Amino acid sequence: MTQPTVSTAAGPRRLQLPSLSTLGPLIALLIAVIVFSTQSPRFFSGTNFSLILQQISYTAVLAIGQTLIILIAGIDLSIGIVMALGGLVMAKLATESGLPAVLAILAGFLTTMFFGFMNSQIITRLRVPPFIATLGMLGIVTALNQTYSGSQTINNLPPALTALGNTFKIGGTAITYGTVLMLVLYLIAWFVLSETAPGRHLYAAGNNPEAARLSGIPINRLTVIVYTVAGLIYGIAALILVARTGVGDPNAGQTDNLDSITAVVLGGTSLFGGRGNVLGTLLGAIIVGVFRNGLQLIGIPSVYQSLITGILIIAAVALDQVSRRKS
Amino acid sequence: MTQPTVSTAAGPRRLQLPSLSTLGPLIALLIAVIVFSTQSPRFFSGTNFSLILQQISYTAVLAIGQTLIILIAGIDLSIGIVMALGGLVMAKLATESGLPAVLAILAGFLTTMFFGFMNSQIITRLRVPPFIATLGMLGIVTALNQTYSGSQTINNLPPALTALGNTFKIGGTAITYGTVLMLVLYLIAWFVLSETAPGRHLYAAGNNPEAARLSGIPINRLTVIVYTVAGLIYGIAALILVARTGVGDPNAGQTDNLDSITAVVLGGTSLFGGRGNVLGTLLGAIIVGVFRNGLQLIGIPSVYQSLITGILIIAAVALDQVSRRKS
Amino acid sequence: MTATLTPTAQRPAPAAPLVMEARNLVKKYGSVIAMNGADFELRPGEILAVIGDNGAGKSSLIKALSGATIPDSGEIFLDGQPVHFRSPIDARKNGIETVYQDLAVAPAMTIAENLFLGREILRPGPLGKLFRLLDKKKMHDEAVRHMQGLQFAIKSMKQPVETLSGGQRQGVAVARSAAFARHVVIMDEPTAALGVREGNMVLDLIRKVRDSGLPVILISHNMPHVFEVADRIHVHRMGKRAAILNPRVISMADTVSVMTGAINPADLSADMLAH
Amino acid sequence: MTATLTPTAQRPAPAAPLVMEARNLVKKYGSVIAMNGADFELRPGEILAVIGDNGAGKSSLIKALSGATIPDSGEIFLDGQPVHFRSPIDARKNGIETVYQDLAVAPAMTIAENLFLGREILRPGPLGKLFRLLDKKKMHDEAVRHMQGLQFAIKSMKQPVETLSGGQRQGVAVARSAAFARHVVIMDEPTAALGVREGNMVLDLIRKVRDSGLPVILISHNMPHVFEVADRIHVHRMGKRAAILNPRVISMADTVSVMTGAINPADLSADMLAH
Amino acid sequence: AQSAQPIIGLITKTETNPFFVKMKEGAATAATKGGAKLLSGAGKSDGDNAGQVTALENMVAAGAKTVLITPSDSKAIVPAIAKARAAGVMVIALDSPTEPVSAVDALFATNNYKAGQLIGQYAKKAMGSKKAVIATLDLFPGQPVGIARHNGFLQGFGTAGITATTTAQISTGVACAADSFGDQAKGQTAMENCLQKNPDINVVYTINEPAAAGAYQALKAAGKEKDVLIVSVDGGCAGVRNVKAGVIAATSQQYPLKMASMGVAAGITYAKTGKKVSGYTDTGVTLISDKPEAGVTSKDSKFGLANCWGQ
Ligand SMILES: Nc1ncnc2c1ncn2[C@@H]1O[C@H](COP(=O)(O)OP(=O)(O)OP(=O)(O)O)[C@@H](O)[C@H]1O
Ligand SMILES: Nc1ncnc2c1ncn2[C@@H]1O[C@H](COP(=O)(O)OP(=O)(O)OP(=O)(O)O)[C@@H](O)[C@H]1O
Ligand SMILES: [Mg+2]
Ligand SMILES: [Mg+2]
Repeated sequence: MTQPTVSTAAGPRRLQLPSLSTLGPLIALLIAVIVFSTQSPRFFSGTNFSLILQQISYTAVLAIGQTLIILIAGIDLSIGIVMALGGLVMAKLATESGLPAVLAILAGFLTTMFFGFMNSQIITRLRVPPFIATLGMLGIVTALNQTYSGSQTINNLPPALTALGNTFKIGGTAITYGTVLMLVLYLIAWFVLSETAPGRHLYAAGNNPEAARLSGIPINRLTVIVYTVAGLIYGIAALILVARTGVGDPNAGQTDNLDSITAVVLGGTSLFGGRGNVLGTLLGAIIVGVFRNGLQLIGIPSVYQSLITGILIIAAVALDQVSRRKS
Repeated sequence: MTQPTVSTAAGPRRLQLPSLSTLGPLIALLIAVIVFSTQSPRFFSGTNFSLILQQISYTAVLAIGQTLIILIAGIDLSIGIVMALGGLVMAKLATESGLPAVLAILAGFLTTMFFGFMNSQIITRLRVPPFIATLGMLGIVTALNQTYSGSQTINNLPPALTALGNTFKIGGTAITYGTVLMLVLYLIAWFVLSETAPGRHLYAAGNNPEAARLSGIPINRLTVIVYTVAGLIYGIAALILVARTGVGDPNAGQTDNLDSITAVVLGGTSLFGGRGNVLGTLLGAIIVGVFRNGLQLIGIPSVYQSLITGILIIAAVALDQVSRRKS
Repeated sequence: MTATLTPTAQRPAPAAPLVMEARNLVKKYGSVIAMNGADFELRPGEILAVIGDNGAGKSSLIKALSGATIPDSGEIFLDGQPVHFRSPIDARKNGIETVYQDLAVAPAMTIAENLFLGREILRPGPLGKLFRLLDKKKMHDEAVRHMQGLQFAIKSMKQPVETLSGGQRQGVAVARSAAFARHVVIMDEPTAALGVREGNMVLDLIRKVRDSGLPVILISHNMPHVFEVADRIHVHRMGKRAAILNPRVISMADTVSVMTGAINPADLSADMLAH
Repeated sequence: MTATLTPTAQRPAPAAPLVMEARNLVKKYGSVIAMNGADFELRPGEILAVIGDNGAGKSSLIKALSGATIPDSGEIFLDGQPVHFRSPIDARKNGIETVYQDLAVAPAMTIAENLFLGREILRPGPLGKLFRLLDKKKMHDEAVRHMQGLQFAIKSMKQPVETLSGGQRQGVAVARSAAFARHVVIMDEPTAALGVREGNMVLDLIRKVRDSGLPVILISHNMPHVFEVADRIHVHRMGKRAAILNPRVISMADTVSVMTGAINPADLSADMLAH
Repeated sequence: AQSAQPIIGLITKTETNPFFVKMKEGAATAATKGGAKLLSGAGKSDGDNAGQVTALENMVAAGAKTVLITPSDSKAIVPAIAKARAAGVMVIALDSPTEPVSAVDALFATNNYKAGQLIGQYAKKAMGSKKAVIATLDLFPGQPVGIARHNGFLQGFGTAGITATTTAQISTGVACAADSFGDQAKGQTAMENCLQKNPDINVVYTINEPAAAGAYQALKAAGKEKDVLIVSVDGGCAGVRNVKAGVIAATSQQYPLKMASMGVAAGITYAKTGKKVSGYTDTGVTLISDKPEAGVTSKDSKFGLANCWGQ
């Protein structure tokens, strides 16, 4: 109703903040932090928070890629295993093949990008649904990992490969470069998604693929780009993981499929594509990390940790719905 | 273009056969059977096929529940663990508490139905997306399983609990009652989905929830029914599993989340809801079972089994697309 | 005591109690006010046209009347009784059938299935009652019958709705509401996508429904259509009712002027207004 | 040698080469034949109306012309050159803009975003060229400008399209095509959901586009609208072109008769036909 | 036509855990040498009993006369084994026993409880009179192997009331118990959180050597690697190298290759002579440490490397 002409009053806010859909999880996070702080004197400290960020760093980076993919209504079940392979390639080339660390890292990135690209080819050319395409890739890469590594963990990495695990201090709190890289990647992803044309195309492709196609958005090309960029992101996650653990591990990342999707959905992104926010994903990853850390710190036996985490995750999202119905 | 009036020539076919979307997997299955038969003399036999059906039986039954849920655009990640709990309840009550087997089984059914019902309540009342609701439930039930069982497997079950594992012979091939029950459940599910009003409502609710709501379909009630019925189906799966393995196992079903979803998607049902066919799911489950059995029989090392299975799954669905583009 | 005669032209007693009535409906979406104190009255056996600019709040009004949205405030009466529809199911239980503007159809399902969505024909006897078994043959035949009346070039009732042309899809939605209403039929722009011939068929259908005794609420931007069938015209403007016009007296041009705000309804002669 | 004069009324030389031409397009969906040897001609700077019954194959025709579907057989020419559009991107690269009947919009995205979907305004300089950074302010301002021309009661360009009324949504799609066309504008029932005032605005817009030199293909069921703006009328029937009519000569009633098959075009007088 | 070549099946808990991968390689080598055909299968994850049952059935269907299995669930696998044995197949448990042990023809295994005990005793001695603050990085809830090693460790360390048959995981005297899933990255996270919970931790028991490596990584980041004693189980080459490097103070070495080759040999014998093996053969567990403690028998890392599995 209102005025019959277009209002220009509300000029465009230049940068959009995370949508309301992450309000609930945010509140849940705050409540959890308060509870944990009262229950354990060691929870509320810069060192512990820095630790939590380190712990979630590689999963959170993976979840950036998963967010991009889910935004275009896809899904990636090969995310953890591809990361593991990337880390293996870096570690093996840098040690056994004696390649300079930079080249080894590059080769790792190329590897993960290659498998992201392959996923996209299976999806766009063979028209296999992403779930099946990436599930198949999970099986394939699992076998590659084991044969390539001989199921052996690779130790004694050159310092360049673990540089992201080094720390610097801010007010007495040691922070790893890996953590910083993760945060920077989130900022970049958020910026690209909300401020660039390809970012918006991604939303359109997930929201209404047919409309996007008719609007001249090259859906297939976009899909290829998204999965390949996601592959690059997995490579970065691999580097962070390798730096954090100091090894190349063929068995790494096995729980990261579910973990990364959890972070995405917890952050308010729709599994049906087109709606969501990558900063929400970061929040989702942090929530999981805080729950895990806090529950351990206050000494909950591990059996009950899964119980309480389950309840908290549901509560976080339910809270969101309650708060939204009120507004 | 054609006639300007409604053609009545093509009367309604009374029973719809599985749609074209399962043609590719069907072809893939046939090819696989032929290849395995030439590679192993023991593959192509009634006994082996009966074995495969036994092996997939409980996962295939679970996948019926998963199909119903995915058809209404939901998902269930608690499927395996709820089944495990159901089996535990049956086993524990029938042995330690000395309850008559029938009552123990009933209690198991009630348990799995209860958790299905709880899932639906979280989804409809708290408006938590199914992924999060059932992920939370997974954590909760995992803890319940461990505490209830003291992490102990329960042996020495009374014969009534394992009756479904007994066999009868058809032309020399021993078939378990569990297998028959699975096939019967598929027929029932297929019949209900295609021939009854609630079945069609389910498709409508997944295809266009808003239209379904406006058409007077009680979406929430339907959701509650679907998850609760799925719960009952998990209970039946639990009974089949218990009969097959002869134990109540708190760690059972851990891979069944992914396995059941794989069967559903492989069978041509859309993860976005509203499109698909439950007989396709059976086909999906059989394909996975045949691949596993055949690869093991022809002596492929287990590392390569995952590789080949990955390729085959992709190929099965890709074939479908190719065949469809041709037609 | 002396009986004072009220001139009937001034304040005519309604011929019959109102079938539907709404008072002061309000619905806000954030800062957008979709309904701003909307009133509404529907008489028995009439075709009431609801017209108004785009975004005037017509669809919002009928969504409130059909239970599809719950207004923030205001009252709705059915046959003089206050009702509180919490969902379309409530309205439908009261015999109110609606064609929604954005065509509430399930694209992957067939025409026959869409026609009977939510009220499938069940097999006679316990098979239907207990097991809710569909009578597919009957549904198909009925679907053919309903659609034949509207003469769309539809090949088979088993075509998924997503393969239909825009007009054909609208035909499905219209056929549906007409077939099932028991009390009130609400149609939100039922002829928008229809061709000339098909549009006339639907107007015929609307008249038939009216003649069978059911009142029809017709939302339309098509003035010729409105003037062809409407008994009264409810003009909606900026979220509320601006006037009720008598199409037998007022001209199409004046009606459009009222609708767009060029003419103040207060300036119209009394006979142009309906009550 | 003796020059023989051909009567111009009989076989007029086209004023200019055709902008778009299609010959014998066929498209089948299983047993449904959506196009059955359809021909099509568009002249420079004209408004060509395409009319026909529901399901006649109009949308199928323009989808083929705009690259949205690939016909099974037949040829399409743009400025006399054969073209093979594999996707809407190809057509758009050739300056062809289309409003699709089912409004190709992304519901969760804002009006401004939808207006510029697929051709966002980028920041000047390397920020835009290299990083494809959006110029959100400019997009917003442009969006306001485009939409203001059509006078919909839209509050903010940042409203998601899914919250708009049916007519407002259509307005977004129309504004979009008009703003970006460089060669041909195709509109599939652009005024179907529009009010009287808004419909007239869109007709004005169509005329403005034509006057700027671009030909417009207008599919519409609204005969008054067609007769108000069309230079020629292409009648589609049962999957092919049945006739091309001259709206300055033929009556609306006869046009409808041709469309519905009541009159055989061969029986029309020559001046009623356009070429 | 059946060739005379004996078919032997090997079913491991998972196909990716290096311990089982090595076991499989050992079996493959032994099979090739003995002219047997090896079929292999595995559960999808640790604890996937149903996957093992399926694999077992498939091996029998494939004509295997001997099946070697590392039971994921000591009790749950028993009925399936009984079925296989009833069909004339010799079933040998490797690495972990079934419950009851008599469910299989023979058991070639390490005693996980004993492996835990050894490092518990070692840790007790190494700590001497210093007050021990213990963290345990376990497998995950309800895993029998994890419970056996954990309880064995505590018993060896001196916690009262634990026996080899205790089925629940005891946490008396443990400052922080966390699950590592036997995974290095998760072990590291668990250790970090434990340190955060109690910075005084000075003894760390880990379920396996990858978890130990993770724990070390966390300790190093906290600057505590010198002050904390890490003990572990497995004896993989990577683990022994970590013993040598001082990362792990002591580890209980197992011999998966030995289990596998013994199993295959028994299978070949059975195929040729029809004679089954029986009973429990302890393939042995050896405490490996470069800082021996008096009263606890141990071998040095040189011995460990000479006998380790993996690379
Ligand atoms: N869910 C919603 N969220 C926000 N605004 C809404 C929503 N639904 C409707 N509106 C707004 O309410 C106003 C009235 O919309 P409504 O659909 O009732 O108009 P209408 O009269 O039916 O228009 P039309 O003739 O175009 O169909 C519009 O400005 C619209 O943008
Ligand atoms: N994807 C499809 N699959 C099957 N049939 C289709 C498909 N698309 C269109 N058709 C059929 O082709 C015919 C022509 O459809 P089209 O949309 O071109 O008609 P139209 O002239 O635009 O009609 P309207 O005026 O109702 O929009 C219809 O009978 C329709 O059912
Ligand atoms: Mg409307
Ligand atoms: Mg059309």
